[in-house]
Amino acid sequence: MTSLVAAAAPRRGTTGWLSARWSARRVLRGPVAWLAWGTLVALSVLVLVGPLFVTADPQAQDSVALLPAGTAGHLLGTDDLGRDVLARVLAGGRPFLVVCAAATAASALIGTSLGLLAGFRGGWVDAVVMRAMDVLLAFPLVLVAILMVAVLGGGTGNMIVAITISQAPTFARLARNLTVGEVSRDYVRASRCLGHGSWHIALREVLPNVSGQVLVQTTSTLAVTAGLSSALSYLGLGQDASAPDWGYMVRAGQELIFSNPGLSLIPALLITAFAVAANFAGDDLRDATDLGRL
Amino acid sequence: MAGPRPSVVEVRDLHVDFATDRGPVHAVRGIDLDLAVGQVHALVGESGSGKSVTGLTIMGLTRGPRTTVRGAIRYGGRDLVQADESWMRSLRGRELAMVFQDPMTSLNPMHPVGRQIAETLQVNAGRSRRVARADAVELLDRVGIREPAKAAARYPHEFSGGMRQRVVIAIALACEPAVLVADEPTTALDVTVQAQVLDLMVGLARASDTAVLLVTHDLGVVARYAEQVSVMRSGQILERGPAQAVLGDPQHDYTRALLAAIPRLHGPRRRRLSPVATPG
Amino acid sequence: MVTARLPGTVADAHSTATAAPDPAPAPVWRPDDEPSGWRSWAGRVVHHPVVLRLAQVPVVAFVVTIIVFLVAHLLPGDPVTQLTANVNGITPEEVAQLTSQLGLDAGLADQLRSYLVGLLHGQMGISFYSGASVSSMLADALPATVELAVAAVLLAGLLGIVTGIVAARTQGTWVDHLIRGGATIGFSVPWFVVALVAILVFGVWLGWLPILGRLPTSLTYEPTTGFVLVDAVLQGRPDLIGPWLEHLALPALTLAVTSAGFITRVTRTAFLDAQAQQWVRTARMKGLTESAISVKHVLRNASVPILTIVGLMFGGLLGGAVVTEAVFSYPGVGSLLVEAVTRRDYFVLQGSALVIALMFTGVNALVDLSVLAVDPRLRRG
Amino acid sequence: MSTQIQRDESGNIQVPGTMTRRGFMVNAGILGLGAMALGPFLTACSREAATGTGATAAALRKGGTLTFAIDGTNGSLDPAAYTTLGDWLAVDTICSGLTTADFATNEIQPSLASGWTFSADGLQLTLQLREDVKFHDGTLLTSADVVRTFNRQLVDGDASLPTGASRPLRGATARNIKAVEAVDPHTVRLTLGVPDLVLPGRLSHISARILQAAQIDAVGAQLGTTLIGTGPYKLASLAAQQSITLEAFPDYFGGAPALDRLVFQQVADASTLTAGLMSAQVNASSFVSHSSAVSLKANKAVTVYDVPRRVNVFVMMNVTRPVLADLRVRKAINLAIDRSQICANAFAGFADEPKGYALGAVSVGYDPSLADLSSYDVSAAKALIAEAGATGAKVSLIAQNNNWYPRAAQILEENLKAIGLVPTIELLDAGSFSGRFFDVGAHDLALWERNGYVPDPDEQVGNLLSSTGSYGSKGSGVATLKDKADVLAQIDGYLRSACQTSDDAARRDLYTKAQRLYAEQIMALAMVCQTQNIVVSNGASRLGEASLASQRAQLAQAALTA
Repeated sequence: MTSLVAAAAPRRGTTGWLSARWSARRVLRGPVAWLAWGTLVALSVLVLVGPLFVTADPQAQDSVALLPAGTAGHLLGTDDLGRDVLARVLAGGRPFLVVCAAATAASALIGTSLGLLAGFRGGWVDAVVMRAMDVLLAFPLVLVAILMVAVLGGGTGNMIVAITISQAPTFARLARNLTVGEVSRDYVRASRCLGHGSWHIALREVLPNVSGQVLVQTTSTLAVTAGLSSALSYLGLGQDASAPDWGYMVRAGQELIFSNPGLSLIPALLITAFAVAANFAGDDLRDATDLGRL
Repeated sequence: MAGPRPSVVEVRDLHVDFATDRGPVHAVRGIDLDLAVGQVHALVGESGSGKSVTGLTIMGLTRGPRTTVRGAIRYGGRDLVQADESWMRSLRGRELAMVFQDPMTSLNPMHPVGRQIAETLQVNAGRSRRVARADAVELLDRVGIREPAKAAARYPHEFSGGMRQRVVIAIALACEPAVLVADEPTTALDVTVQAQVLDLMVGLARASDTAVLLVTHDLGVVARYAEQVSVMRSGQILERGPAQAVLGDPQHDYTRALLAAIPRLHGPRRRRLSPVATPG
Repeated sequence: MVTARLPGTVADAHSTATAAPDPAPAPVWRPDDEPSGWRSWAGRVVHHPVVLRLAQVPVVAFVVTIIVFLVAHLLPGDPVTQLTANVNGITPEEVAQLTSQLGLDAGLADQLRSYLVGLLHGQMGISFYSGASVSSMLADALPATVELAVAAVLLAGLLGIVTGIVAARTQGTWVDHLIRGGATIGFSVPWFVVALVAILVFGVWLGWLPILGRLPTSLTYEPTTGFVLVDAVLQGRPDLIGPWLEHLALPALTLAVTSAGFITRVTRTAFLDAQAQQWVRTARMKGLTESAISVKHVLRNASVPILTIVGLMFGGLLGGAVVTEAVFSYPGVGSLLVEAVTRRDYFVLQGSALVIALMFTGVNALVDLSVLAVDPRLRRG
Repeated sequence: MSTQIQRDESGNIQVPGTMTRRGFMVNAGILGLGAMALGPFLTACSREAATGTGATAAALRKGGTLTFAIDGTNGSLDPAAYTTLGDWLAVDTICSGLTTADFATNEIQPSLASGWTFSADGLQLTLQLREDVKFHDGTLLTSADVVRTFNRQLVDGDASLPTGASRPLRGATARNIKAVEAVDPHTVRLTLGVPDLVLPGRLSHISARILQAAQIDAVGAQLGTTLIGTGPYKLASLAAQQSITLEAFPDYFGGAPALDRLVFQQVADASTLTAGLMSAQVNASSFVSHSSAVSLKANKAVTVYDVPRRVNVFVMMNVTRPVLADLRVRKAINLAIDRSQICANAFAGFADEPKGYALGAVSVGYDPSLADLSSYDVSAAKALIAEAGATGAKVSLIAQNNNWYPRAAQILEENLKAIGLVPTIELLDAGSFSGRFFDVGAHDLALWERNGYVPDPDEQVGNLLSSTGSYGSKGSGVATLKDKADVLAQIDGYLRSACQTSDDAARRDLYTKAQRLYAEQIMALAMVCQTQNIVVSNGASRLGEASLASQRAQLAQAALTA
């Protein structure tokens, strides 16, 4: 039942992520939050520490291929070139996490700052920036992907650029709409009266209030980039064939989905687990910064 | 103006507790209260004394999984605390009405003002859309808004704070309710507008014999409008009685301390006001 | 005596629509000089911001075309090498002759100018491979993409909004967690794993739904408008509709599952935000039931963010769900673009990129304008 | 959810069920159950499909629609322009050629031409036409149609050609036809530049499909959308990016076909094609990926045909690049390739190691004595590299990013590392790949394949080794080797005379000499294996699968099974 207490919760959080009130006690609330943070930590440990324990070389090929799981020395069996799947899954985690983290961070930084600029300055700056974002959004991702591969070569670096190109506009639109909302509020006018310069107001006043929503968008984008990496591999961008990330492994195992489903399914499950955990962790963070509902 | 009047609402030994993740909060700790026909009963106290919660509880708006309400609120021969939600819903708007503190957020920004008034007439007075719309314009005129026909089509963000509170009052008194709970109706307004709005509200209420519970922390407002007053602190009523008696000759030292905290126009300029000592 | 708060400026939350937010505070409301009712609403909306916003659509599409033209010609490899890949012992003169025949020997600037001039006259060039005109190829591919986009958005919208509201109404309970978990899984699973599972479960294992193409091969269908539903009515062919829906089911389902999650999240947050407003209490004070409050009051306020996300998604889908079309061999604009990129079929590539850009920015503009229309606060200025 | 995913004995994923809190259980349940259910279910459903009839007893049924999955269709079927393999299969079915090839026995058989004879000096070929052949519009075939069809591609500036026409007939007939004349309404004479006994075989090529003279002059460039031919099926409708629909032509000179309709449907995705075949929504295809063939073979409802392996897979070396200019380096690379692992893992066993260098076991001129040209000797290769001072040299290998290319490229990467080179693999989309492969300045090593559309050794050895062909000038750049000009001339001589003798034994000796000389003196072509296109059917039979293995369609007898 809707209770008064919920209705009385302040509409706009008074504290941004800078505030000290964001203490750990408020973060880990409820079983789902524990599971989410636990999975993220587990995956990071798996990826960073795992390879040390597994002796098999992820790139060592063997003429006898596609061994089923559990055979001697190959806990998860071998792939279509006789390489140890467990070693590849562990080795595949790092590039995948790097791509997701870097692309999400880059999109968030570039997109949010552009959005702040557009929302804050308004006028033709706003129109130009927003339409530039439209151009980026309307630009077919497949063309970007193939251009990257053909001209600059594949690899994680270009994957990060391609994903950033596709995700930054989302942040820009969000940040711009929020900033336009904030600019019309009294506290911005008040700080103008105090003689603060535009940049001071943007960074010290507007950004903290915008950052809560941006944080939520960041975790959703983390999930999107997780899915995008296999889509880009489908379009041919993930070219580090021999030292792949999870996204490429999902794509490479696709043709054997009927005979050896594990080759595609295991990386796909890990990607999904990562994405779901990232999202729930994001929700938990947002609630902790007192922007969310009880 | 004083003298016994039949009481419309009798509140007996009312307790309201909220369960929060930092332990239970006892907002109201056993109060008794009577509202008489056509009379203004002021409930005064500092913020956090539980006066607003009392008002909301009378309206039945403090129901929910985390709140427990004990005691009795008798109105129309039934105890509102025990009444089920559908009965309370039938009363709200028709016999029980409320005006809130912050006019800026009390109206739905997406609907024109006229439609929001007409809605309560349609729901509670069973009037057709067309009739309700016409009555809404007439109500806007009665609450003192110029060009009511044009104003009815306009949206809340196009009105000043004072104007919006007039609309909220129009909504509340549309069906001439028996009881009006006004929760600090003018605190958010500036002084000049405050007097006009209060005169309007109390005038309309008295005209329709409505019993008014006026929740406020402003003793000046109490002096000017209230017949009865109850002084409330941390969930309990310390003193009750006719307004002139309580203000003129306060029995309880907390009431005296409250009165002493008011700056005087004449009298020494530089004197510090004595702070009101609140218990731990 | 009265604890006067810092007097808040008179409510002048004047509009900050996409047009320049005028920093000078708007004057206090003056009842006499502004018309009210339907005429004023129409007058304000057709006013300045609309024209400005719609004018930006062709500009963006034009910029996209220029960039696509440059990128396409930047890619290594050209159509002539592909056309002659299988011709053994082709002499350089023959290659040069074919290159000039296709007009690729001219400088980039000339080719761009002639392409743009052609566009102004409505010619989008021809495919080097089939000689068919680009506009006719697009006329075939567009209806398929629009049908898929509409079906996917309806499915995703319905699924997303309903689950979003339920999650908001049951906030904090296990239902809320389940829905949010499901939504997150929806848009986190690598999309073509969803497609594969859909193909396996419904196509291979249960055999209920077709997994290929737009219509069964045993049916002859001569498009008049290209929209199967419309043609079925025009040509009096009700037998087309059943198979058409069957073929549309799996691709639309895959797209809906992977995008409904977003709508669920946005709806839930928007609903919770709207429900926490004070005016909801006023509505309750009027004695309205909870569901009446949700429908009449809360939904309208929550509609702005929902409209934005659904609009963005529809725009994206109109761009041709490239990969879903490839997996289900669904002949939309997306697969046309991918084939054209692989074959360096420049005119087809540029034509489809232009159409995708136009549709995408067009839908975005419509979303911005409908937000303007829905929220009265944004209308002025 | 613990990260250690176990598998049971049959390879199915086991997710440990440590379910604790209610919220956690609900979410993990979805993931856990999903994983546990999906693994075995996927393998199970690939074993016996829910639908599909037993294909063992091939009882045939009259009529019906056969759906044949192809890679793509551009919506234009014109023998004078190459668009997609799928489009060319349709051209093969709609039209007939003067001759046709039996891809199982390598023999060239009569088709529209009932017989042919060479003149004494071998410079003229006279063909007699059948007199009972009808076009799809009922008109009779005459020599005028043949002459107009040939001149349309051979004579420059013919108005009836579409803009993108690359006129493949000139390449297919080695630019050797000087004139085409009609002796009488049913006799045609071709005049050649140099004698070429392989010409009748070359006339079975897709670009030599006979069109109707009336339609050429009436419709010209638009002919691709309303193609009229003499084949078993006539063109009913065309939809670019979707399908090509053909209907039976009862008056076909080879007898009325069994099917009512034959539809070539575009199916771009490999796993969707496999699922389509399992669920019988696709009746046949020759575009199945090698790795999918393994799971299709395990499915009782599906038939995976055993067909001749004529497709050559090779690594072409660009001799103009400094790192590959040294013959010893090129020979070392040839010795370094682990062909057995590539055949087993990249092609899932559907390939043979090259015992006869550029000619497979099924081909005329196959000589197993050339097996030593493709031996695998890492230590010898390493020594040669060291001797040439190329240890640690950087070399790039380009390949396409679809089908079997990435797997083969990754094996080659390890093989090159093993002999001391530093390889970088570039997997490119088709457009970028052909752009860089046919540009002698833009690649070092290139992984490529050659599919001969006519089962004659000249289509493989003649093409790959001759210095005048497009591979010689652009792919390997051997034409630029000044110091080897005499060797190249000697090889070209062998290849030319091999086409001027009809005695198979003599042809084999000439090809063996040419290949051994090339391998020992030039070695710009490291043969990897001979593979096939995977031909699969479900609910269909008599598909002429031997020809489909080389992407040629002979579907006149095709029928659905009961």
